[in-house]
Amino acid sequence: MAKHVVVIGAGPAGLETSAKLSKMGLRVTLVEKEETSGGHLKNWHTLFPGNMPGLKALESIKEGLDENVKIQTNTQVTALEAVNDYFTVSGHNGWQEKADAVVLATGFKLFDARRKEEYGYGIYENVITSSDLETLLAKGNLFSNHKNPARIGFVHCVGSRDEKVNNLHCSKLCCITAVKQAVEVKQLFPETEVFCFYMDLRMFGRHYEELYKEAQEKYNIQFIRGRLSESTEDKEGNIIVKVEDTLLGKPLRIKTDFLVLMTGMEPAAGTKSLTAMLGLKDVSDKFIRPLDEVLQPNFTDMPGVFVAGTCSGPKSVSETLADARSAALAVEAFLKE
Amino acid sequence: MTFDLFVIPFFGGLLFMIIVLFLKYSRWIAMMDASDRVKAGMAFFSASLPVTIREIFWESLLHRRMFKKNPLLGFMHMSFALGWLLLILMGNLESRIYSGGHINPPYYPIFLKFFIHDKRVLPFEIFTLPGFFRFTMDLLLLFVLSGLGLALFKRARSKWFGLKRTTRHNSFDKWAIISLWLIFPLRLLAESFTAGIYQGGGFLTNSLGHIFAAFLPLKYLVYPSWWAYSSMLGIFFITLPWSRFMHIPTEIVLIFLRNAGIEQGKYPGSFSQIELRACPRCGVCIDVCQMNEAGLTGSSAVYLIRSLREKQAGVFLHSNCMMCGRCLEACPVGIDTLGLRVGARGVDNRQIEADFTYLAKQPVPATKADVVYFAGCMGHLTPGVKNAMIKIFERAGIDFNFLDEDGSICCGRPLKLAGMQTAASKLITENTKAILGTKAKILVTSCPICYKIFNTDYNLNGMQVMHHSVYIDTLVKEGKIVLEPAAFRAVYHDPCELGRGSGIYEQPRNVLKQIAEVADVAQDRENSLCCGGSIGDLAMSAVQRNIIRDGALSILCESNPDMLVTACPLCKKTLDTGNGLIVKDIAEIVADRMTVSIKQTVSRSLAGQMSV
Amino acid sequence: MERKSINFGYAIVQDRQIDFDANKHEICRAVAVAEPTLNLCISCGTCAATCSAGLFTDFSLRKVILLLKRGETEGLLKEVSKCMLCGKCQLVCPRNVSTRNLVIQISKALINGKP
Amino acid sequence: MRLEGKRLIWQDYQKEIADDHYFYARSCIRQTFFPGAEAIFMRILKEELGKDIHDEQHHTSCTGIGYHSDVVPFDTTMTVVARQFALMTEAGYENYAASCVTSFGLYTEILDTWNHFPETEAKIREYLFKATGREFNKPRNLAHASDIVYKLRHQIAAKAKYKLVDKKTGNPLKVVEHIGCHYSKMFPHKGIGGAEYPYVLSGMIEAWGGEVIDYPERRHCCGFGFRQYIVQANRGFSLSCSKKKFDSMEPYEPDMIITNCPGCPMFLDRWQYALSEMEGKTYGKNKQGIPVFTYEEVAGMIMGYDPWEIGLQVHQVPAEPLLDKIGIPYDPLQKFTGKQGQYLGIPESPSYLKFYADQQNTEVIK
Repeated sequence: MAKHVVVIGAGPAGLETSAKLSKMGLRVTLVEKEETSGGHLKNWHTLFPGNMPGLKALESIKEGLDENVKIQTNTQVTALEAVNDYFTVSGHNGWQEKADAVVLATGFKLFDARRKEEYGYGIYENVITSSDLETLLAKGNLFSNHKNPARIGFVHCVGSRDEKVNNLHCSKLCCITAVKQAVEVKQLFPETEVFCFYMDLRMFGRHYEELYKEAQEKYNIQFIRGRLSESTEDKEGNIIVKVEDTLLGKPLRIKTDFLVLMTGMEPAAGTKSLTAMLGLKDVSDKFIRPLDEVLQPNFTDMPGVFVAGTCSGPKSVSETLADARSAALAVEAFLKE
Repeated sequence: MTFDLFVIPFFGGLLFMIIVLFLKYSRWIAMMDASDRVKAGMAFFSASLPVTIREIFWESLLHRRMFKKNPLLGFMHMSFALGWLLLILMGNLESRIYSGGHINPPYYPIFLKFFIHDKRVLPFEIFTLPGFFRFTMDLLLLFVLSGLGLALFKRARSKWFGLKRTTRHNSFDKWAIISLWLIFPLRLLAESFTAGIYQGGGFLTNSLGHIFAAFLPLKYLVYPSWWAYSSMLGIFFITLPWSRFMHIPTEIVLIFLRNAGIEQGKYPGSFSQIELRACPRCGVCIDVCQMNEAGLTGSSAVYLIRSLREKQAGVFLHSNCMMCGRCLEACPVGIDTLGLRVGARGVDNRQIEADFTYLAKQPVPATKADVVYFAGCMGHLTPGVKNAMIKIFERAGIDFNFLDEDGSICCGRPLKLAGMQTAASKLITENTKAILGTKAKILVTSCPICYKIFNTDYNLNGMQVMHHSVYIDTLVKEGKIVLEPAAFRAVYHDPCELGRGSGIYEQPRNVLKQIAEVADVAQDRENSLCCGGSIGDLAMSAVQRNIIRDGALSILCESNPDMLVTACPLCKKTLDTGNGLIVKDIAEIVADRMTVSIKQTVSRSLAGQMSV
Repeated sequence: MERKSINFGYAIVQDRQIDFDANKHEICRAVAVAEPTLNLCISCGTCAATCSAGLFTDFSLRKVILLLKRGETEGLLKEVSKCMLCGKCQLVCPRNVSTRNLVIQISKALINGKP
Repeated sequence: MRLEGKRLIWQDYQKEIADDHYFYARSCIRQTFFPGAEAIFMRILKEELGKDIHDEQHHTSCTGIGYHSDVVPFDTTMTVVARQFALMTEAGYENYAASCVTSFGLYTEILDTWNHFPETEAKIREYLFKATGREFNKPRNLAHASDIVYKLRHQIAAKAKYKLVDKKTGNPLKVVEHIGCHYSKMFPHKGIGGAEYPYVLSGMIEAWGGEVIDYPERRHCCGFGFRQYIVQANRGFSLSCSKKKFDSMEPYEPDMIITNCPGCPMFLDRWQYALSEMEGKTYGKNKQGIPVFTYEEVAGMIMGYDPWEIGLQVHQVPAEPLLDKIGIPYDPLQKFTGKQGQYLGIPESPSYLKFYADQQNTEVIK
């Protein structure tokens, strides 16, 4: 009988790993705590580059699944034990499976912007997060009660590169997402002035710099180098932004109709709890540290336990999928031994 | 009979034109600087007058430069100018003889055949020179008509005339050219109809008259045809002062003033006004303009000039130009197209003030040397050139001061090209102080832009200014450096400011030929292409510059050379696209290929012995 | 009755803060129309580093562009007047900003923007 | 503004405040600036609410002004504070209540320092013992006096005669609350509601019937900032800070400002006069200014205490329009009389700020 792999987390990483494992002739059980699979991707309007809708990307990923992949939704993994040469994985609802190998694809959670109290998320009506914006874009009712916002600001690095919230790491995708969203807003509201408040612009991917240039050239999006110190609300509900224009060395005060906080990635609750459960090596950012970040990015300290996707650090969807395929190969190699 | 009503359109038009021209020219003369007016007055009595007359004959009548550009184009212009003038002169002579020598009204010779139908009966035609005027006048008319034929043909096949593009004209031009084109065919018809009735014409008009008489009621047509001829002349004269044909009288004035030593001032004045009207809008400048390649077809010199004349010049027109000087080189009238453009920019930028008070104190070099080297701003972006020059100076044993070793004060040429003359002169003052402070005898610069303005706008108390290519050529000739040939084939690119701008073509080639095989380039020397990097342009985008650069590169590399050599840091930077072609400055090649001369060997060994 | 203001020996301190909303942005807009590459600047400072004028005085085109974009136009005309227009910046600009025309257009817009 | 969002944050920033038996340390400057404030606090706690509060006669300055002006070294400061704690211990108290926000911040800082560096605490104990022979226990509970009033706000409301409500319209008064920087900006978890959206004064305003105004420059310092004020040349900066706040709150048309710090009410009040004299600019309706109160004064007002008994006559911005609005009676003739009923003289009237003492009344007093 074919060997059995339990994949924990049915986001893009879990789905892709499962599909590839199944193609390799293995039996797969994909456990998901939520009602449906897809993770954050199912709520994401479009991806960069190419502007493919999140749902469409998700469909393509799911096409790889076949009858060898059993999806167990609504199940929160509560115990994971190594017993001799196999693992037992148990869920909160009594579900239990034996597995020859386990893939952790528990992913990330978005930083809770409320933790940056001074930014006023949850307090000021017109402060939203990048994820809120993506949802509004997907629903097609962006700023529907506010026909022509005069000015919109994007705040980079919210919950990233900030030791005040215990996140030293860079979530790396927020920069390009901010530029992507700024362009999308500008396409919908050409008269709106759009400002990005950034510390560094990390345009590391293919076509990222090009989009940045397009944002400047075609859409006249303004980039102000300075981290948001605090925002306040005025009588009309506008958000007053205070940053230092670090390139001029002067504090700057600017009124925006909406402020979008580019929330970063943090390890998901499941990522943290499974790390603790398995006693995996911990690092300061709480993402799972692979056995070797350069050579063995999908192995962990524990033989038979693998990582795929953003549970081992922030990744774009394309990087996540590549990592998932790499994880599948690692699992196959391990089970052959 | 010496008068008929139909002469009124012609005569009225002629009078009108003369009055308008008189008013216009008087105003410009009045606007001139007093010194220029004196120069102009003196020119009537100086040696420049014969030069002026000769130039008017060669250029305004024979259109020598046009012939050089294209023989067909030259002939077309000559047939109109010379043919028409001869028709007038010959017509006058003819009318004198026929009318017994007394002074005739101006229209009389023009319409002579109307007033004297049958010349065969006149004694001169019978006895003195039988059939002379009949034949000559018909021949001259045919000469002019041949030009007209070519002009019509040019409309359809401009390429045969060496023109890829022709000028787009305004409505005054259209009225003027239609009337001009109709004048001579109508004259032919009027004279032929008259000859058809009275048999008084020459070989052309008589024959045509004979044919027309066979099927046309000539006696009803002859009088209207004279009316039509006169009317066309009238329309032409009335429209002339506002059309491009204003160039006919104005070019003569321009040649006179230019030979009198009058130049474009810092800002547009009456000389510019005259230059603007001396432009025939022939469109020769359009074809040579590389801006076309970048899709910037509307800012060629002819359009700038027309717009300036119509007081409609906008920023687009004057800023979109690399100031490469190709139009200046090509202009058959010799209009200072660059000067006009700089003037227009100056008017546009006149409110911009520069403040260079921060330059107040410049250190004077400590060492005394006969040579002072100025790398120029651009030279600092090509350290290879700078270092090559230092190596060359050292090898040649030249004691020199590196004036801008720690960075340059700009020479002022870029500001000048932007029309900001006052600002430029502030930099010129500062640099002059620094240069003169070195007490050197020769100023060597690596930058053709600096070189150009050092020559034109600096007063350096007789200090010799040399571009490094010229200086190297001198060093080689003097044997101070010896060059070792190498086996490669190079092409040489003439920088605009060095070549067309300063007339330095041969020295860099002389030097290069001692090292490499120098291949020909289809468009070189006066016709060389701009690299596209020009600081003369203000508005072009990088994409457009790249198109121009690639166009120039494709011509330069037609022979597939091993190396592209130039003598300008800006050209070098622009032409080096990183596509594998080696691009070097002449100084860099020289620095690489210097060997020790016998003289140097001897002197060094002597020095060695003495030290022992 | 109008009373004279009292001098207490100190005055209200001018805020260093850029008040973006109070600043006027017409001049920047005019420059962006005249020279659209204004928008391409990424404030890398290469222009200022190579600047011929910057060798002798405190002049930075990067800073001028930023001040213009923030609407901080007071004193800016005096600042741009330091430019020699030599064009070195244009040669080194990684974003192909038409720096020379930009300087001219900024000057013009500032002059035209004067009341 | 979503109040529920703020409430979520307020839940995170609650602290323990002792219920009774307070050792009270007064502020150096409040007794001069707003002499009624501390007296009202004692009176309400003792007389109205029956609390035990010890008004220590022998405590000194905490040295906060000197410490923040860089003229007193930290060791000295800690030793002086240790002496205050010794006085508390000797008096038999465990709950320390500071009247001054800067003192409160400084005590918090020192206790936190000792928590992290026990050897420092040991060293200070030694210093204190060598210098004075005293020993001390650290307070079991440290609170700012405003924390205590916050804790007792509903009890005060229950006994109050008036509410922060416009008598005519029945609408709540619009109240600006201003928290002293040293209250929670250094140690957010030691202040009610934290540093970004402090609740200590908002809670009182809500309980007493007013409506809290949140305006863009709410977080900004009043401008006191010791060094800024103490050096005359820097005073303009202090003034500019206050001006920034006034300009920002002006569109909300506030009826009053409540503060919990010694310096803030002083500067927010007096600078309105300075600004009007320097620039002719006045805030509030009818050039009357925006009255500024300490929270104790406001508590006294709603308890129905005589405005002149609680010291409202020493305010630069007159309190009368607000008293009228709430419906608190006062005798204008008594405003400039001393404790024994003697006439104290009327100050010169400001040029722009409205002055509530007409000639007729003063004649009567004379």
